[in-house]
Amino acid sequence: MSRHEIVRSGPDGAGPREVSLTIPVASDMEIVATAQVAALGEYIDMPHDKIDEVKLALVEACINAFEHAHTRDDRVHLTFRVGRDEDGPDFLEVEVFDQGKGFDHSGVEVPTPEKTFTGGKKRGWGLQIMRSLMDTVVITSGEWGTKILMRKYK
Amino acid sequence: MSRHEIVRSGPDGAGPREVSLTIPVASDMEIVATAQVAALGEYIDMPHDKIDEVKLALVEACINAFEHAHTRDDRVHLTFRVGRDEDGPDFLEVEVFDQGKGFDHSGVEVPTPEKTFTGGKKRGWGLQIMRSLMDTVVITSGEWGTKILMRKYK
Amino acid sequence: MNESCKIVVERRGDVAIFWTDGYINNQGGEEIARQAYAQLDAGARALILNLEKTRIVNSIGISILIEVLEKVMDRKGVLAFCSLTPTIDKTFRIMGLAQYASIYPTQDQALQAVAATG
Amino acid sequence: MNESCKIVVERRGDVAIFWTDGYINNQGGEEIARQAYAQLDAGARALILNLEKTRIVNSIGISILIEVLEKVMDRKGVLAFCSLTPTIDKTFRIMGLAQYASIYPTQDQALQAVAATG
Ligand SMILES: Nc1ncnc2c1ncn2[C@@H]1O[C@H](COP(=O)(O)OP(=O)(O)O)[C@@H](O)[C@H]1O
Ligand SMILES: Nc1ncnc2c1ncn2[C@@H]1O[C@H](COP(=O)(O)OP(=O)(O)O)[C@@H](O)[C@H]1O
Repeated sequence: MSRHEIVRSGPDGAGPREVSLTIPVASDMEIVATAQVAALGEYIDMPHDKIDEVKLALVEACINAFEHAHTRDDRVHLTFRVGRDEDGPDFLEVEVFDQGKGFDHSGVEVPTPEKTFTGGKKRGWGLQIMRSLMDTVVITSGEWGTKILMRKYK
Repeated sequence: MSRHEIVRSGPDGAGPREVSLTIPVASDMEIVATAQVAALGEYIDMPHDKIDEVKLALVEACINAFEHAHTRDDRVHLTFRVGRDEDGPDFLEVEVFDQGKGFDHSGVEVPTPEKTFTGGKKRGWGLQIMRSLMDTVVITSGEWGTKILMRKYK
Repeated sequence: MNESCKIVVERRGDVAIFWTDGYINNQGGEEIARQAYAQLDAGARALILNLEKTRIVNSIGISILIEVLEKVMDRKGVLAFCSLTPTIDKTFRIMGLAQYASIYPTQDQALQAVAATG
Repeated sequence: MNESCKIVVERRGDVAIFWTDGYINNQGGEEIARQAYAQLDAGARALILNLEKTRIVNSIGISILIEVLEKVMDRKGVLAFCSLTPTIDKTFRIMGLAQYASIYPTQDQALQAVAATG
């Protein structure tokens, strides 16, 4: 241990890192939250284009919680984790949890460019964007609210 | 309300904003936390040099909690608030809370450049730096831990 | 609060160039739409959106850009994008915006292509 | 993990220039100290620390820089800093580092001043 070592306890240098962030349901707070993606992405040396993809996926999950969830606590709870699968590359994981009304994601219509252009239904792309930009997306939802767990490898 | 307005509930556009962040006691997590200062500082258009000052004050408070507090939960709990005094300028407030052993800050010796250079005691500048860089610093501490509440006007 | 997108518009003949700066969400998208329709009403034939200084466009912002694109096509105009980040480019492709609007790496290339349609 | 400070050193005659990149904490400070002592041992008379790419130096980092400064002064050498952000400059003044080391706005000015002492 070096003479100026300051960290006395907690996970060791190579261990998992988890940071949790709670934001209010309010405009632009999703952008404030993306700062944490940038910080942790840089922490694991994730390429900037991938960091941008995680940021957009987070933005989409947050604005869904803002717009659709009708949260009981007027907040959205985010957890960010960096870690590594055995022998695998580092990953950045983002969990977006709202205490809202929940929804049945299997019942959500999958959007297509054709419906978007000729059908007049322009919205409905948030979940699709998350799935396209992240390596894994797991949605759990119920009366307790909604949890979106997304992971991207560096 | 505009047609695409998405925020249904929560504080209104001009209201206070509070974001809370929990970080593990682990090296470099204080830097990850500074990302939130940058994001909220930019949100209120705080000049970049002032944002840097708040970042360093936050870093000092975090490394104190990492090094001295011996926290029971291996975590440091941060709360960031942006707001405005009546008729006053916007401010950014940072609260650093650890569930550690606490300390008597009135008993902490005030450092001077002379003692630092001739006296051989190089450390002991953290609290002084916070007080110099922030507009207000309030320390409360006890057996429950320590809370540092710091504010800077933009 | 400076998260909101700033827009600068310059008219060059019948082409209007839009430079955006910042996050394009519902408000940013609507502001672009408002200014785009004003340019069309003022006789612009082609619109170029230079997104060089925008790093995030959310899906609501894109849905509004798609509305703008449809209006421009209704009027037999042209809408082109340039200087997209890889992530914005990818999202435009996912949502199909890239199938109906042209995307160019640089503003010069967009200007040349748009002039050729005039 | 890339929060840690990178250091590049270049020797020009009896002057060693250090460029730091990133956060200077205990580890970054110790790495600077290690390389500074190596330069002194290898005959360097003056050290210039260019902090242009460093935005944060914490108080532990500064306390180590003060140790380096004392060692340099013991050996009748010169230590100069340049290209500090306003916040780093302010912190160096608070802790008194500015009273014992010279701080210059640019590397050229630091080089000139250091040459004049040689
Ligand atoms: N956090 C959430 N809480 C409740 N309902 C949600 C949530 N996220 C998504 N939904 C539902 O899923 C639908 C599809 O969401 P999405 O794909 O993001 O498109 P959009 O938000 O544009 O409708 C929404 O219209 C909404 O009904
Ligand atoms: N969060 C904390 N918990 C317990 N003790 C603390 C805390 N913060 C500061 N202290 C005490 O106050 C002293 C002065 O702190 P500071 O001015 O930051 O200098 P330094 O950390 O270099 O000693 C520390 O040495 C420590 O004893």
